[in-house]
Amino acid sequence: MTSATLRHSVWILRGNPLTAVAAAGVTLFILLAIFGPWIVPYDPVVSNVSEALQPPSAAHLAGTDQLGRDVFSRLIIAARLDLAIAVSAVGISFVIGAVVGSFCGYAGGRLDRAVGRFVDVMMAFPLFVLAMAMVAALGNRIENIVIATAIINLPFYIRFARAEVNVRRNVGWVEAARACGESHFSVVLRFLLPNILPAMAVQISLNLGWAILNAAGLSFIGLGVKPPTPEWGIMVAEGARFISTGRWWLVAFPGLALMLAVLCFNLLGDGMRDILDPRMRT
Amino acid sequence: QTRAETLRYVTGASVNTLDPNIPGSTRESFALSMSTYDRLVAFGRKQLNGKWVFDLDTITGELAESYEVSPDGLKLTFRLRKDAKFQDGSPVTAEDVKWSLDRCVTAPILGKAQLLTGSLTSADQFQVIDPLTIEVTLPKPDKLALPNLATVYPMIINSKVAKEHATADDPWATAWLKEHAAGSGAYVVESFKPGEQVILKRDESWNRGSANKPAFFKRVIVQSVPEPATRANLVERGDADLVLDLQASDVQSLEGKGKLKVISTPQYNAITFVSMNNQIPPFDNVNVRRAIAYALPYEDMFKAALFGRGSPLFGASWPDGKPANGIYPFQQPVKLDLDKAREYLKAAGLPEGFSTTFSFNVGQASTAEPMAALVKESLGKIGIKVDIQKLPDAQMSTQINEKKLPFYTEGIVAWLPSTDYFYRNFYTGNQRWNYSSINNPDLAAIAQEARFEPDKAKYEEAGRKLNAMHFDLMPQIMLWQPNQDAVMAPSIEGYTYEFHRQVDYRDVSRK
Amino acid sequence: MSKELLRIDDLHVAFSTRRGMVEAVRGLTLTVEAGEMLGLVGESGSGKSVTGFATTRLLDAAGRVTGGKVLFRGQDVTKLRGDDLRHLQGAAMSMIFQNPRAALNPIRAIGLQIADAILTHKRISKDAARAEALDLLRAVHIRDPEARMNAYPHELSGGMCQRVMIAIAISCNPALLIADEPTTGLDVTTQKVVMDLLADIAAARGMATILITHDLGLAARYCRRIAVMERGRIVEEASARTLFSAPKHAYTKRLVAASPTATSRIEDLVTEEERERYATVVSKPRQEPAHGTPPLLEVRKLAKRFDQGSAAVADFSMTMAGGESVGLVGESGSGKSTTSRMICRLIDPSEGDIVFDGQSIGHVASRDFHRSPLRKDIQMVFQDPNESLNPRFTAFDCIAHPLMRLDGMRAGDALRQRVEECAERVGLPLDLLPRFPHQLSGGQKARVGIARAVACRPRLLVLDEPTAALDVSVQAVVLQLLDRLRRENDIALLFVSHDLNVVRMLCDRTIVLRNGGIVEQGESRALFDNPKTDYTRKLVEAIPHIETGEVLAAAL
Amino acid sequence: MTTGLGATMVRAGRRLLSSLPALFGVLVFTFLLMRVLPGDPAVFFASGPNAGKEEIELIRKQMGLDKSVPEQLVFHLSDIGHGNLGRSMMTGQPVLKDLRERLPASLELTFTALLIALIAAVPLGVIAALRPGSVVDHGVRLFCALGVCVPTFVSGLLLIYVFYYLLGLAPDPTGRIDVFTSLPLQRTGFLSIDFLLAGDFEGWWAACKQLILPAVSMALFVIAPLARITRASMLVSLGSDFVRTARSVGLSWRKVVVTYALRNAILPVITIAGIVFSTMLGANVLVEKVFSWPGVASYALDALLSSDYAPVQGFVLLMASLFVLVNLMVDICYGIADPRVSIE
Ligand SMILES: Nc1ncnc2c1ncn2[C@@H]1O[C@H](COP(=O)(O)OP(=O)(O)OP(=O)(O)O)[C@@H](O)[C@H]1O
Ligand SMILES: Nc1ncnc2c1ncn2[C@@H]1O[C@H](COP(=O)(O)OP(=O)(O)OP(=O)(O)O)[C@@H](O)[C@H]1O
Ligand SMILES: [Mg+2]
Ligand SMILES: [Mg+2]
Repeated sequence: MTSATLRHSVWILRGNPLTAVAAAGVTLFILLAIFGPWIVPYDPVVSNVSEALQPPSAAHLAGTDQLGRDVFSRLIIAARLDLAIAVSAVGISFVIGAVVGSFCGYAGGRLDRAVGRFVDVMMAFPLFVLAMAMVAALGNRIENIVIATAIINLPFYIRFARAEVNVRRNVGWVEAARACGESHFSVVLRFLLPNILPAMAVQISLNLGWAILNAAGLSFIGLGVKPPTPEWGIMVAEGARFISTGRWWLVAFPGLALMLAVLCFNLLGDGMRDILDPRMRT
Repeated sequence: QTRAETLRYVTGASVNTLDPNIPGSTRESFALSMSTYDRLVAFGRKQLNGKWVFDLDTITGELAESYEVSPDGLKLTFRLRKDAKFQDGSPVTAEDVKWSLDRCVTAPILGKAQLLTGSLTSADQFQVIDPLTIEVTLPKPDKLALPNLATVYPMIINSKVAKEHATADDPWATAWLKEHAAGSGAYVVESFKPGEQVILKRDESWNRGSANKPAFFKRVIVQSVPEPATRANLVERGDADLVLDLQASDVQSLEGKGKLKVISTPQYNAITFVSMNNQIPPFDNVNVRRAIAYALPYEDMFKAALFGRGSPLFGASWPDGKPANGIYPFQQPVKLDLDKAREYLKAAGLPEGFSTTFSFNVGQASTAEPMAALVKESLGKIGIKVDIQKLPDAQMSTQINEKKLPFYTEGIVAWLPSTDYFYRNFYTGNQRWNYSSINNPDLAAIAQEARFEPDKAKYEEAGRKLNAMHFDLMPQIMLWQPNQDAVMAPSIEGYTYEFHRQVDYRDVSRK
Repeated sequence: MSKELLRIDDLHVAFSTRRGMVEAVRGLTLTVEAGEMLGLVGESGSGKSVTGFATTRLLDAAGRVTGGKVLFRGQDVTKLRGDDLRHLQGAAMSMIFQNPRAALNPIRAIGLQIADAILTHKRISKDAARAEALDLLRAVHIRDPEARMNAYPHELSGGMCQRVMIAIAISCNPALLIADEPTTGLDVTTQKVVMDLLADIAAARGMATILITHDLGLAARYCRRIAVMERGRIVEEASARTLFSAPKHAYTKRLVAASPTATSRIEDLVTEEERERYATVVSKPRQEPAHGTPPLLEVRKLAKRFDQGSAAVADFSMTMAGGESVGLVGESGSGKSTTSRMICRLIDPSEGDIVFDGQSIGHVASRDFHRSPLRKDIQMVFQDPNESLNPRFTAFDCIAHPLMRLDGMRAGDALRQRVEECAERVGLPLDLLPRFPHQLSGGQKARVGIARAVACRPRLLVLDEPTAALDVSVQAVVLQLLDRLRRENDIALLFVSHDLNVVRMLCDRTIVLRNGGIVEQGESRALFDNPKTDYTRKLVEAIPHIETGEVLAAAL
Repeated sequence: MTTGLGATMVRAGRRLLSSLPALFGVLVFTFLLMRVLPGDPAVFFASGPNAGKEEIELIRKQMGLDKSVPEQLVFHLSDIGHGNLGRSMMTGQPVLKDLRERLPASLELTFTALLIALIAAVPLGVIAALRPGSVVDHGVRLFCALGVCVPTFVSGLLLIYVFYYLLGLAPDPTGRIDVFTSLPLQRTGFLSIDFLLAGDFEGWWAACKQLILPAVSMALFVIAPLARITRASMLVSLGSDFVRTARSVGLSWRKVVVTYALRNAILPVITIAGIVFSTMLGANVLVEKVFSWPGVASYALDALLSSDYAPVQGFVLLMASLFVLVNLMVDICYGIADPRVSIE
C-alpha cells in the first residue's frame, strides 16, 4: 500500500516535471528549516552596525541589513518560522474548516444554514481588524498571528468542505458505509473527509503562501512577528522601506524566498491533488 | 496663480481639525492653525549651529502691536494693532481677544491644561481695558506666562462669528470651529478634507509677517502621504516642495545626492529615551537602572536607528563628575560598558540577570525596532532576557497612563523647554507624563521651587542639582534628540524649526 | 441500393495513458450503406464509442488514429483539416450521445442551440435559422414547439432532451448519423418512443444510421444488419435474424444467450456449456418455510414525506418470508429507492412501522440503527455500482469493511480468508481484490457491491436496481449469482428494478409502485402475463424483447 | 424568462432578509471586540501636552465610555437604528460622513482592480485550460504564482519606484487626483465616471492614471485564484458532453470555446469574484496606505491603531453590508446567467 503510494507519487512526479521541481523546492525548504542553524554563515540576530546596509558581496551573499546582520543567514533561519506559520495557520483552518464544513454539509438543514450565516459573518470581517483585536487582546505572539490568519481562512474551508460533502452525502458508498454499521460521525470523518482531500489540496497550497503573506501584511501595519526574529514577510516589509534608497537587496532576497516558497507550495498543491486522488492511480 | 506661488507640503499624518484645541488634534493641525489664526504674541527666531530655530526667549507681537510686563511681573498689557482684521473683514478687538482667552481657560479643550503651566487659569485674569487694549493679571510672576500665549492654543477667534454658532450645550462653539476657521491669520482655508488634504489661500490683507507683507505663497497645499518612501520620492521628483518626517535612511540618501536642500535641526525641545518604571521590580532598584544605563549599545543604536541624525545625550565626559550646566536635556556620561553594568547588577543582587519586556509604539517602528533589537541583544549579554513588544498607539498610551509598562522607549516634546518645566512635568507626580514613575520628593521640591525663581544664577544652580540627581537616580535613560529633517526643493527658503515641530507656512518662501 | 457511404478499413485507435499506449480499436473494418441502419453491439469497453468518435473526429486529445482509414464518400476522414473537417461535422455526419441532458448546453435555450448548428453550415439569417429550428422541433415531435424554443434543457424531460439532441444532429441533413446508445438514460416507455422517432426520421430523410448499443433487443428491433464488437474488433456481422438464430462467434453466443426474453429463465441466460453447472444448483428443492413461521419482514403502512411536497411513499405495506424474493417495480420516481432505504433503515419513515424478525425497527432512529444487532441482518446493494464503492477503498477493503464493523473481525488471515470466500462466492477473481473501484469494470464493481452486502450473511438483502448500469452479459452473471445466493443461503431478496423481464425471472412475487403507492401486487408470472391495471400493462409492453419473429418479418 | 427573473428577485430578497441576523451579529461582535481591546481611546486622544486626568475623563464622557458596556451597546444599537454611526475622534467628523466620502474611493479602486484581474485572469485561465499540461499551462501557473508571492504593499512600492520615480510615467501617488486638477461635480463619487459625465476628458485621464498603479498592485494578487478557478471550471466544461455536441455539429472553434465552454465555466468565476471583491475591499488597506488612497480601509486602520471605536465599528458594519450586497449581486448575476438556478 505504502510502496504503491510511493510508486504512484514517483509516477506523478515523472509525468509532471514542474511538480517534481516544486517537491524538490519544498524539500529544500524543509531541510533548511531543520538544519538552517547549522549551515548559516552568521548568527542571524547578532548585529554588527559597522557593517550595516552592505550590498551583496562574497562575505554577505545577500548583503546586510540596517543592523549589519547577514541577510542570507536570516533568510535561511526564517525558513523554519515561516514554514511553521504557514503550516500551522493553514493546518488549523483546514482541520477545523474541513471537519465543521463536512458535518454541516452532511447534516444539512437548520444547523447547516446557521453555520452558513456564521461563515458569512466571518467572511465579512476584515482581516486586520480581527488580527489587531487578537494581537491587542492576547499580545503579538506568533500564535496569535497564526490564529488570526487561520480564522480568516476558515470560512473558505468550511464552505468548500460543505459543498463537496453535500454532493456526496447521498452517494451509494456513503449509504453503504452506514449499512455496514458506521455511525454518521465516522461516515463523515473516515469516509467523506478523505475523499474531499484531493480537491482541498489545491486550496491548501494556495493558502500556505497566503499565510506567509498575511504575516507580512500584518507586520507592515505593525502587528507582525516580534523583532529581531527573522521572518520573510517582515524582512520584505522592512526592506520595502529601503526601496527608494536603492537598497534593493533588502527586499529582493526575502521577496525571492517568499516567492519560491509560494511557488513551490502552489505547484506542489496541484501535484498533491493528483497524488492523493486514487482515481489517478492505475 | 502659478505652481511657483504654491507651496505643496506633504506629511505623514494629516490635519484633522481646524481648531487645534480639540482633543486628538494632530501636529499638522497645530501647524495649520498657526497660519489660519493669529495669536497675541509669537516666538522670535534665532540661529542655532547655523540653523534657524524658534527662540523661546524672544517674544514678539503678532496681533499685539506692543506689550508691557509690569515690573512686579504680575501684569501683562497688550496693545492691539489697529489694522488687524479678521478674514471676514471685521476688525480684531480686545473683546475678541478676551473671548478667545476665556475660551481657552474655561472650555473643556486642550488649551486649558497648557495655559495652566503659565499660571493662566481663569477668565478673571483677562480684562478688556479699551477696544485695543487687554490686560492679563497673574497670581505670581511666571516666566512661562508670556511664552504660553505664543503657543498654538490661545489663538484669537472672531468671537462674533463664533458666538453665532455657539449653542447652549456648546457655548464655545467647539463643534463649529472644528470644521470652520474664523481667524485673522495669513491664510484662509479654501478646502478641508480631514485625513486627506487642506488647501489654503493667502489672505492678501494680512501683514503680520516678518516684513509687514502678506505671506509669500499664494496657495498652500497640505497633503497627507502616509508612506514615507513615497514622500521622499515626491520631493525628489519635485512634485512636493517640502517634506518633514522622512525615514533617516531616505534623508541620508537624499542628502548624499545633493539635489535637494536638507535642513536638519536637532529637536532641542524633544528627547528620545528608554524608560524604566521605577515602581516595578526590578527597576525599583537604582542599581538595576544603572546597570541598564551602562549596558545599552548607544553608538550602535544611534547609528542603526537614526543613521546618526540627531544629537546624542550619552557619552558625555564629566571631568569633575558633575553636570556641566543646568540645562535640560543634557548629555549624560553613560556609555556601553558591560563590566560596569555587570557590577551594578551584582550590587542589585541580580548577578544572573532577569527577564523583562521592552515595548515600543508601532508608529515608531522604523526607529524603535532596530533599537529594540539592539537592546535585546546587548542586555542578553549581561543575562537580562528581553522580550520585545510592539504596541499600537492607543494601547501604548493606555498602558503608560496606567503605569503598566516596565521598560520601553518613548519620546517627549516640550513646547516651552525650560529645565523646571521638564522636571516638573516629566519627573514628578503620579501622572501620565512621569514616564519613569519616579517619586522623589527632593527632586519635586527643587523643580517646583525653580519654577518661580527669577534669579538666573540660582535657577542655573537648581538645574545643575536636578541634572545631577537625574544622573544619580537614573530614572530613565536619555538617548538623543532626533533631528528634524526638512527636505525641500532648493528654491525654498526661510525654513525655521518651530516649537510644534512642523513648518510654519508663513516662514517659507521661494527664491 | 448498395451504395457504400462509409467504409472503415482496418481502423486502429490508441490512447496514450500513463501505462503507455492503449489500443481501444484494433483493426476494425465496417461498411455502411446509404440509408441503412446498422447496429453496432458489444460489451462495455469494446470500443464502440471510440469507433464513433474516430469516425466523426471527436476523439479526446489523448486518442489517436494509429492506423487504417475511414473513408466517407471515398474521402479519408482521418486526414481532414480545418474547414473541410467542419464541413464534415454536422453537415455530412453527426452524432447523438448517450446522456441527452448532459449533451446539451445547460445555459443556452434549446432553440438557439439548434440554430447555432444550422448557422454553422448555412449562410442564412438568424431569423431564418430560428424558423428552421422550430421546424426541426416539430419534426422531432416536441409538443408546443414555439414555447419550447426558449426552454432550457433542465426544463425538459430526458426524452425531450433526446429529441432536441436528435434535432441538432439532423439539423443539416447529414448523410450519416451515429447514435451512441441514444436511449440508455431513458426509461423503458420513453426509450421506445425515441427509437421509433429516430428510425422514422432516418427513413424519411434517407440517412444512414449507426446505432451503437449493448442492448441486443434494441438492435434487433431496428436494424437489419448487426455488427458485434469485442475488444476493438468486429467479431461477427450478420443480419439480425441470422445472428439470433445462429450466432457463430463465442462472444455473440454469450451475448444472445444473456439477453432476457419474455419467457427466458435465469438458467437460460448462459450458453449451453455453462448451463449444466448451474442446473444442479437450481434443481435443489427449496425448503418451504414451515407453516405458521412469522414473516421475516413485515412493513406496515409505511410513508415518507420529504421536507416539502407530497409523499414520496405512502401507505406501503408488505410482508416477506425468509428466502423469498420480492420484486419492486415502477417507473422512475415512483418511490422504489425511498422504500428500500427505509426498509434498510438508512432513512427514517415519516409514518408506519417496520418489523423485522418480530422486532419493531421502524422506530429506531436511523442515526442509531448502526448499533442495532439487526444491522448485519439487513444489507443493501446500491443502485449505481460506479457510485457505491468508496473511491479510496480497494475492493478488499470494501468487502472487509462490514466484516470488521459488524462481525468484529480484525485484520489478519481470518479476515483475508472470509473476504476471499465472499469474492469467490460472487465470482470475483481474487486478483482484483487489491484494485481501486476506478480500476474495475461496472460488472466487477457490482460484484464487489454484492460481495460486501452478503459478506456478513444478512437475512434480508435489498437490491436497488443492481443491474441497471450493466450490460446483458454481466447482468446475467449477477442475476444468477443472486439467485444462487438465495437458494444456497436462504437470503430473502427485495429486488428493486424497472426492468420487468429481470424481475419476472428472479422474483416470486412482484409489487408495482406508482407515485409512492402500491398499484398492484401478486405472483410474478401471473402479474406480468395478465396485468390488471393500465399502468402495469404499459410497463410490460414497453419492454424490448428479442422478437425474432414478426417484427423483423414485417421489416423485411 | 420573466418568471425566472422574478424568481431570482424573490430569492434575492429572501437572501437579503436572511442576512440581517448576520449583520446584527457583526454589529454586536465588533462592538464587544472594540471594548475588549486594551487601548483606552480617551487616553490616546487626550495626549496633547499636559493632558491630565480631567481631560481623559472628559473625552471618555464625550465618547460615552463612562457608561457600562451593556448601556453603551444599547445606545450604540439605537444610534445605528437612527442612522448615526457616531463621530470619529480622529477626524472629528461623523463617521457616516467620513465613510460616505471615502467609500467611493475604495469602491472605485477595488472595482478597477477586479476588472483588471478578471481581464487578465480569465484569458489566462482559458488558454491554460485549452492546453492542460503544456508549456503554456505551466507558464500561466508560474505567472500567477509570481502575483501571489509578493505582498501587495511591496508590489505597490516597487511599481511606484519604477513607474513614478524612475520612469516618470505614472503621476505622483498621492491619492485619487492630482491636487492641481479641479474636481468635477460629484455625482457617483467615482471620479473616472464623474469626469466623463462632466465631459472633462483631461481630468478623466488624470483620474485614470492615478488609478492604474494601485489597481494593478491589488489585481496582481488576485489574478491567481481567479485564473485557477477559470482554468479548473474551463477544463470541466471543455470536457463536458455538451461541448462535444457542439464540436460534433461543426461549430467554429470560437463559438465552442466562448459561447459554449466559457459561458458555462464563468459561473464559478462569478462566485469567486464576488468573494474576492469583498475581501479586497476590506483588505486593501496596505495598498491604500502605500498610494495615499483616501479609502475606507486605511481610515479604519488608523482608527483601529488609535482605538477610535466609532469608525472601526462603522467600517466593519459597512464591510458586512457590502459583503451582503455583493453576494446578492453575485446571486442575481448567477440567476441571470444560469437559468437552472431559479428553479430550486
Ligand atoms: N480518453 C481515453 N483514454 C484512455 N482510454 C480510453 C479513453 N477513452 C476510451 N478509452 C478506452 O477505450 C476502450 C473502448 O472504450 P469505448 O468508450 O469505445 O467503449 P464502449 O464500447 O463505448 O463501451 P460502453 O458500452 O461502456 O460505452 C476502453 O477500454 C476504454 O478504456
Ligand atoms: N432526499 C430527498 N429529498 C426530497 N425528495 C426526495 C428525496 N429522495 C427522493 N425524493 C423524491 O421522492 C420520490 C421517490 O424517489 P425514489 O428515489 O424513491 O424513486 P425511484 O423509484 O427509486 O426512482 P428511480 O427509478 O429513478 O431510481 C421522487 O419524487 C423524488 O423526487
Ligand atoms: Mg460508449
Ligand atoms: Mg431509485
